[in-house]
Amino acid sequence: QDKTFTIALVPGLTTDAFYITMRKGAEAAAKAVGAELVFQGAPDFNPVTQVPVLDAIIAKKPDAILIAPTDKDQLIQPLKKAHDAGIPVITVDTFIGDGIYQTGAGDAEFPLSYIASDNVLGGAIAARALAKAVGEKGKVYVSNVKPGISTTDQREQGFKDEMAANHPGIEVLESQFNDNDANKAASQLQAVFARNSDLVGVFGANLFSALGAANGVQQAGQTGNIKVVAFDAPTSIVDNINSGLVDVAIAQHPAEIGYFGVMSAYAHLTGNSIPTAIGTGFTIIDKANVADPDVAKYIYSD
Amino acid sequence: MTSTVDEPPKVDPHIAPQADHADQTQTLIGHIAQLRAWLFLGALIIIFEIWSRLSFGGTFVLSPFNWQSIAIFAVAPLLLAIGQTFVIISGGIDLSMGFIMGLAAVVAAHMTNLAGLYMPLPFAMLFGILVAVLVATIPGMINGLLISRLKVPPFIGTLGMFGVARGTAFLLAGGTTVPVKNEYFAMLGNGRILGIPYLVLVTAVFVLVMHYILSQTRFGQHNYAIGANAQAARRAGIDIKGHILKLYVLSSVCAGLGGALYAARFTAGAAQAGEPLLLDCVAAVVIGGASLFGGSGSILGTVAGALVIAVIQYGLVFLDVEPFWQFIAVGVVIIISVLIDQAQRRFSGAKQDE
Amino acid sequence: MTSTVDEPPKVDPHIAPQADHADQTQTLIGHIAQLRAWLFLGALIIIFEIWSRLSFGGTFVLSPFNWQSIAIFAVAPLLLAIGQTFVIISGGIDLSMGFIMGLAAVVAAHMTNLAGLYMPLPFAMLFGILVAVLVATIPGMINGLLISRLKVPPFIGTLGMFGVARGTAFLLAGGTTVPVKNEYFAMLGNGRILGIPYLVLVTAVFVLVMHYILSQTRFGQHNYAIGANAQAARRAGIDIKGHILKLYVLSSVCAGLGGALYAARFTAGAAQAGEPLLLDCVAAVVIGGASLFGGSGSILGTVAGALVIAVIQYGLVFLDVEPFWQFIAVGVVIIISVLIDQAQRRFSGAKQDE
Amino acid sequence: MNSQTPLLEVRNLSRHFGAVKALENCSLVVHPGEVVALAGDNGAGKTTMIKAISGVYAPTSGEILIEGKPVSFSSPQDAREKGIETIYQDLALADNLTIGGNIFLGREPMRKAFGFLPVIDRKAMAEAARQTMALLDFHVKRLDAPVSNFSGGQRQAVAIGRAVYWNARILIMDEPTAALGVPEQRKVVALIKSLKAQGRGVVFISHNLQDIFAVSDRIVVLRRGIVAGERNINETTHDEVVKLMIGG
Amino acid sequence: MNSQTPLLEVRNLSRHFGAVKALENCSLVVHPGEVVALAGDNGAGKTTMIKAISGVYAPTSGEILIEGKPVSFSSPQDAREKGIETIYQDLALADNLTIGGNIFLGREPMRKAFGFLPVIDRKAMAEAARQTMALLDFHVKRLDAPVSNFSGGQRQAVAIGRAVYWNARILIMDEPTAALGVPEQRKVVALIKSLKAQGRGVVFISHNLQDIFAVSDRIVVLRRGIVAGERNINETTHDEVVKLMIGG
Ligand SMILES: Nc1ncnc2c1ncn2[C@@H]1O[C@H](COP(=O)(O)OP(=O)(O)OP(=O)(O)O)[C@@H](O)[C@H]1O
Ligand SMILES: Nc1ncnc2c1ncn2[C@@H]1O[C@H](COP(=O)(O)OP(=O)(O)OP(=O)(O)O)[C@@H](O)[C@H]1O
Ligand SMILES: [Mg+2]
Ligand SMILES: [Mg+2]
Repeated sequence: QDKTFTIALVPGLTTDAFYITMRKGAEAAAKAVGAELVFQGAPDFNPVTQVPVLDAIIAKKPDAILIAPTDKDQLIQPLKKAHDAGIPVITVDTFIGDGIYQTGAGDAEFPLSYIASDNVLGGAIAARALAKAVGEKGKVYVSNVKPGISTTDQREQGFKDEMAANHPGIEVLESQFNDNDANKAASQLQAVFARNSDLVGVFGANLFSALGAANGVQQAGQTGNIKVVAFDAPTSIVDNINSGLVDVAIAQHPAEIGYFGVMSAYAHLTGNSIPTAIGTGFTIIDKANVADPDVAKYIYSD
Repeated sequence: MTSTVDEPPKVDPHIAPQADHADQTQTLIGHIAQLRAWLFLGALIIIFEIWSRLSFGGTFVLSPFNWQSIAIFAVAPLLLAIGQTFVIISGGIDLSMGFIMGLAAVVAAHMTNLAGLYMPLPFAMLFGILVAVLVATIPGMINGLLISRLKVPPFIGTLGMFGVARGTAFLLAGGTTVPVKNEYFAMLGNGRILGIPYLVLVTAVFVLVMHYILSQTRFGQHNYAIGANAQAARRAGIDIKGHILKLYVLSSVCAGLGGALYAARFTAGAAQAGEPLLLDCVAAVVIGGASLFGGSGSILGTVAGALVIAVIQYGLVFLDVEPFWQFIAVGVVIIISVLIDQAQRRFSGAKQDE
Repeated sequence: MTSTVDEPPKVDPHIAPQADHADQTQTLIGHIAQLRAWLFLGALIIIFEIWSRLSFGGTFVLSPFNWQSIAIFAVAPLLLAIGQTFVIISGGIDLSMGFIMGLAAVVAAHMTNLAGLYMPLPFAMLFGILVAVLVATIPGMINGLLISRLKVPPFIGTLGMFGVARGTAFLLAGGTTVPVKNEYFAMLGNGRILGIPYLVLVTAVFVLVMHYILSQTRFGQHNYAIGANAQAARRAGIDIKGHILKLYVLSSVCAGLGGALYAARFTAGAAQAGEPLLLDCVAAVVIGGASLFGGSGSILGTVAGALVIAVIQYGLVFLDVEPFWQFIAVGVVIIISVLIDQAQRRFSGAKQDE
Repeated sequence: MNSQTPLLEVRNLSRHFGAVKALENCSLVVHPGEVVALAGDNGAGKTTMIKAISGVYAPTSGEILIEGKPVSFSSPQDAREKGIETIYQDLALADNLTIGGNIFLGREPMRKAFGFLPVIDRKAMAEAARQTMALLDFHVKRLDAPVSNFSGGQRQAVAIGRAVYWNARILIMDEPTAALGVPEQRKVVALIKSLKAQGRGVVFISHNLQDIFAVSDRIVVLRRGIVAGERNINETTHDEVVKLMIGG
Repeated sequence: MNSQTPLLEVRNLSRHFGAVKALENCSLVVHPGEVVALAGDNGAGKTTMIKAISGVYAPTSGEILIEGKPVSFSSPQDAREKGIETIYQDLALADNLTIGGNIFLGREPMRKAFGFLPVIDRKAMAEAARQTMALLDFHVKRLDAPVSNFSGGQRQAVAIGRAVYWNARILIMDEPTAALGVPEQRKVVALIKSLKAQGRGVVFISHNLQDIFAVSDRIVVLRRGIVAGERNINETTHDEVVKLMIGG
């Protein structure tokens, strides 16, 4: 085929290493198949700012849209517009409806595929890693960005559910919201620790929550005593793991998500059928394996 | 930034004198100043059109889809900006509008669902919207009382309410989004008539009413007077306390309507619905010709200001500018929008030196 | 909210006359007004202490750990608030500080790493900090020029720069965080001497210097005059354009230092480092006794304001308040902080009626 | 002085600002058709007195009676409703409004647009503004310009015009002629005389003894917050008044 | 008029605001030791003229010469540096500063704290404020109160005090006595006489013809932006001046 397909990728927000890495994977795939990638998003993880971007993308009638919907309910109608215009939609990282597509039932099953590492599962994996690191007992809490962000909300959910179900020795304290401010996240860790001297671990549900919580542990002089599990793995995480600030990082595979996203879209456009869900999995990074090139390749943005 | 009653005289730099012996010229220049934001909007559209044709050979301005999208996009920030226009003209500011909008969105969603159990869906929808707007007036009333009676500066009073409304909205929403199950509500949010989305129609009517209130009623006239010189207004016998109370209720009604329409459009209420709109809505008012010192501004200017912001943000995506460069471009365009004002002022011979 | 040169006279409601025939009393009342934010801080701490003892039998205020944590927490918002204090007293506002801070953090990280290749690490660190602060002055200079020469209102000029600095910072950072590899830098950010974190020491010295500049130099005196009546200041022969330029450079230096220290503390630069601090830093200034209309405010007040915010946010976590209720509590406390001001004013016999 | 009930009576009024006793036990009576001058050095308390009468300041103590009935104004609105119009020394104009807008501030005339929609009648306001200003010999063309465009004296005239327009029973004027040109000063003096002839009461503050002697029936002299003396105008001289002011 | 180089000369000055010709081809000369009164009806252009001289407004056209040398002020700062001090009709005080702060605004005295650290010398400012105000017969105690606490006349005195303090060669006063009490008015008149005796030049705007005739050597009358006439004071009368003003 000699037509160059244009594939749009709309991230949850543009100012996040996770999505920037996803873009790199997508670009690699686009290059491989000779498609053109358009990357456009909003600065906030919020439907109110994401939908206009989506509209502008639809206006240009790309051949396919990959999108990380900022809400599972609120993006249904806006995405339907794309679907109605005949543009295939694939959701990446997050989903609409219940994430089960092409069933012919309900009004949110029209996307072709959901390609992601499930955030709920990610939270559960983080819970397991933290439980193991702290020896299955003690107090932990979730350091989270702000309420209303579906990805981080799901990670928190997965974390709490897993702890409740399978780790009876662990008490999960109230979550704390830091407004994506590492400084506030650090202070919150210190406050939680000042109140609970038996705090043994914290799960940072996104980059700055983890970065801040890790610094809070350091400021509190508890490095090694309070375990830090971080979600996402930007380059700075390597140093943090090496220096012992962060004990475990749960790396999603954004580059893979982007890569598979474009590949799936291309496959669909060229008349092939694609699976309705592709899980990309996680990599658990800690001091023991951080130097391993097989692991290091999942560190974002290289 | 306060409209407490002991505000002393001040003259706004934006109503720089443009005197004239001939009434005609005076009026003309006055109108051009009002039109400035619209002129800028026109220039912006022309530039985008040229850019669009050069860069990918398509049209920007002639696509009805683009205009529908931009109009829908502008609805929420515009509704907030309308309320903010009144507040800013009075010399105040309302930082809490974004979360009052979120609160209203959550309430609208809950109430529509709840009412749907007891009455026909169209009525349930109306009931939900009504209750949402009514609930929104509560924080507005508290803002107004704090500012008028207890003389809390508007920035602080509404910043406090920012937190209170935020917390309340998230508590009501249980920290998540509240989906609405009401097909009429969804239709209101996404349907259109003759190609014009209902949302845009509702907003247009609302804007007209607000324009009437600001430009043709005593309430509006007093709002300008209070913003220019609260002391003079008080001495003239205007009930400033009552006015300010109404003012913040009015702005929360705008936010409440914004929240209800948000819930209709996204068929879900979310506490964070209005969070990203705060700076944009104030910027729309200022680009529309108001001064944060109070005393000047207009609804029509604000409409242009809101459209300027919507057109830039939509247009830059449409023109496929890199996201980080978009930040820069939006910033530059905002500055230029006001520079034009300055140039025009100089040209029209307004006093420059002092 | 503008400090362009054609600002007309205005009197700030916050410097409500508190006249007195006896000089002594006058001065005393004046000082109490200045101390208000500190008094509120004291009250807040006492309440938290009682609450803490009642709810779980432990102390809040007697724990040095708590104070170290709060002090470190307050560093970044305080640095921004110090710059903002100058700007707000002059009648302006600087919305771009947060992203100038982010820009500086990214530059500090890159430059420290780069310099580390060519010079000993301690020098590389100093070089990185220096370059970061210098780079930060560029947007400050542009802000100053826009506002003083081109008479762009500060809200719009700095909102534009908000976008420009944001875009630039993200471009430089490649959208991600930039890790710093320099142990001395990390030590600066996290080490302490006699239990006092270096960051807090550096900030304390900086605050003292800024207090000196605001309260004891001509620059400071002129800043107050411009905020109260830019016209009068101009007629008195003050070079307002030059002053405003320096002012916004000063505020960007504060942001630049904040960014460099951020990079030191987190051993990484991030473009979004200062984004969440905008409202907090303005709130600190206003709680500290400044008016957004300009003409009043002080560094010592701002320090108290920043501590009030830090103490509430830290204390509510310490006291185990539910997250959504924290939003509400912070809002309520912010409002109360100013209500006390009003009560004190009434009590001290300042004019109330007009 | 005559024996009918006074239009306005102020009894033992005090007003303190913190420790500053701006006014201490001051009394004042104005009968219908009477012009009472309030004189005194700078800072004597004249402005404070009239602000207390017109509801701007709440008195610290003392009583105000209108036509024999005690009143207590909690705002200037109350005072205006009782027929008291005031021209303030510091003007108090809304600089962004037109002359008409200022004259009618708080009492804007309305008309029905399209037969049903109430809107502010700006034409009526402009016309009234033109007429009122003409009464003071100001012939303004720029009726749709904000008052910030006008000169010091022109603005003063707007303030006078506003007070005059509303046909108050009691007119209080704080240095109304201070910024006015010579012909306008004369016009204001003539105006006060005609108000007097209509049986209204006028309180007139001025530092210009000539003007005071030209229009007043009685003069009350304040000194450092107390009443230093009260004289019928035809029983006193410039020199005596000055002596009262400076406390000779 | 005499033949030495004038201290200040204004040649064919015009200043327009948009279409408003506030000033059109006006000229004015002030010699050392001369007091020139600028008179005219409200809106005649007096304030505009002196604002052009003191660097507040850039003239639309025309020339200003100081001691025979053409100058072009781009700001009031330039004018102050050439020895021109101005009292503005609309005062222009920084209301949040003390009297001393206002007098010294832009030229604050410094001292060294701890022998090395330059700080503003607030004590010296307060002392100078006290003395300067005493010169005008104002005996202020509250030297650390912001000027917003003072009465209209007291504030006027601060503005006069500032201009006087700096020993300007040329003093421009826009209705300086308008808000002042009788004794203070006399004090200002005496002050102007002493400035004159010291060989300074004074431009004096007033609507009070008595004051004008008491202190001026010459009177320049403006009418609607043009010079309607110029008279030596001892060759004219009140009536002639009024006629010039209103264009009889
Ligand atoms: N709001 C205020 N706060 C404190 N002191 C005040 C206030 N208003 C007036 N004063 C003081 O009260 C006294 C009386 O002031 P007032 O304005 O009544 O004088 P006045 O007689 O009108 O003088 P002038 O002729 O100068 O206008 C003065 O000493 C003044 O400084
Ligand atoms: N900034 C301005 N913008 C527009 N018109 C102005 C401005 N300043 C003054 N004018 C107009 O210029 C003319 C002259 O004003 P100016 O203030 O010089 O008068 P004046 O002689 O000082 O009068 P007064 O005795 O009332 O103070 C007036 O018609 C006035 O309305
Ligand atoms: Mg007075
Ligand atoms: Mg004048």
